[in-house]
Amino acid sequence: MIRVLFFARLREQLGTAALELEHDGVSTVAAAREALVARGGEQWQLLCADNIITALNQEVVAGDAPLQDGDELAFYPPVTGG
Amino acid sequence: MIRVLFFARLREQLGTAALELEHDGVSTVAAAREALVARGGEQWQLLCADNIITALNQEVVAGDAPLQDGDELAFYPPVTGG
Amino acid sequence: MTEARTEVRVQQADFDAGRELDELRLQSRRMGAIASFIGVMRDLNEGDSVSAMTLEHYPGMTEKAITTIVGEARERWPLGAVTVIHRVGPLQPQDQIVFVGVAAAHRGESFAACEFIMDYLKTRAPFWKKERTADGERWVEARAGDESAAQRWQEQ
Amino acid sequence: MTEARTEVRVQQADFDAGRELDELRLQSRRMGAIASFIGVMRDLNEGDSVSAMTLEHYPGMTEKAITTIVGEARERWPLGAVTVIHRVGPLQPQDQIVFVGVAAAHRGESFAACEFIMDYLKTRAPFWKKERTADGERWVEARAGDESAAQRWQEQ
Repeated sequence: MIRVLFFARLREQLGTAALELEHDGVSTVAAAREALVARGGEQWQLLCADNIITALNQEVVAGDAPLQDGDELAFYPPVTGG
Repeated sequence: MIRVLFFARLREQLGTAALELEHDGVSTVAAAREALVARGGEQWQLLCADNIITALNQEVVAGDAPLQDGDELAFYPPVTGG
Repeated sequence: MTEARTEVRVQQADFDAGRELDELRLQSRRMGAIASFIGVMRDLNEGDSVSAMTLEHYPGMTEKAITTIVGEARERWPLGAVTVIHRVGPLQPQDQIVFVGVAAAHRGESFAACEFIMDYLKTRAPFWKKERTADGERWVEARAGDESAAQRWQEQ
Repeated sequence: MTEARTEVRVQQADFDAGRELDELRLQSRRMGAIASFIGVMRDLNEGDSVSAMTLEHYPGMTEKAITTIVGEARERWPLGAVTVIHRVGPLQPQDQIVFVGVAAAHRGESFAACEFIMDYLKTRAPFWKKERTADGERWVEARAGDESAAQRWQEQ
């Protein structure tokens, strides 16, 4: 299983803070995004926006980063702290 | 009268923190310096060193700054605060 | 230089900047400079009056991201102790949001590292501000200026 | 912006940096950034161990020179409240020497102004350090690096 997290505006728009995704057939971050859109419907296209950041095990990664069972994958909008 | 002040290393080398100089015939900062050297002797050539700063009424000035009776004139080495 | 301390805290509670500065100062007898920054909640943003704010974060990753940023600063400049504190949860105007304090032997290094850490924290650490205005709540938009502030360190 | 407060103090007593920062922060609800600097006495200079220091100054002119420097900073950047405190008299290693705190709406301005004020204070304000080493007392030499740090602001 991949643990998937959503934050801030994205969390509110999707109405979901966290979910579990089967690891089978989801070998990269990009594949996880596609699986989430396929499963969630049109609203989940939000995950494909240019400015959405992906973090794998709490480090920012690109779409081709490989996923392993037990990974933590986060999607979030541009940060605004400080 | 011109009130003349010396600070830090210069004060110690001259053995003087402050003195009064007659205003008569001392129309500029440079003239005051010459008068002090003439009056004080060789040791006072220290006032002519390139790095000695002159302040007139607490503002840094060059040698051609005019002096008026009652002015406060200071000579001091490069500053090292902060 | 012996291993210098990095302290990173993400917390809901307020902090005492004076105590943090004293701790930075008393860590070493060799550090002549302490530069620090405090981010404060303003009551105005994008021309609108703001009455309150909530800071959301990604627990765990925030601390990790800030620690990485401080590590990058240490590769660029010789630094003494560094402290970064970032608050989360509900905030009011004039509340302290973030503290960055950097000790170094000389002031140029402490200033540069403190500004570097703030510029990177602003654009890399996963915090999000939601503010309350007369029209309701809204997520604060990221500023292009913050990204360019961070980018300029990569050109040096 | 309404007239912002400039506070300049030259004193023998120590200062409470936390209290100064609180005062800067609570002066305004529009200032989101407070950059500050504390200069600390090191126990090492020019490779020699330093056990104590005395700071001499030109009473009256120090305050005037610092106030002028803060005024020049205000011409360059829009600033909120500014506080500068410089100690004089006897000091020990780890003692605080100087505090510069600058409030501004945004952080870039507060950092730049704080560093500008320190660079100018170092090269323009009439203070002199005399330090005690194992070989006796000596006047601290001015650093060329401090002069070039101040000069770089004139090229911008």
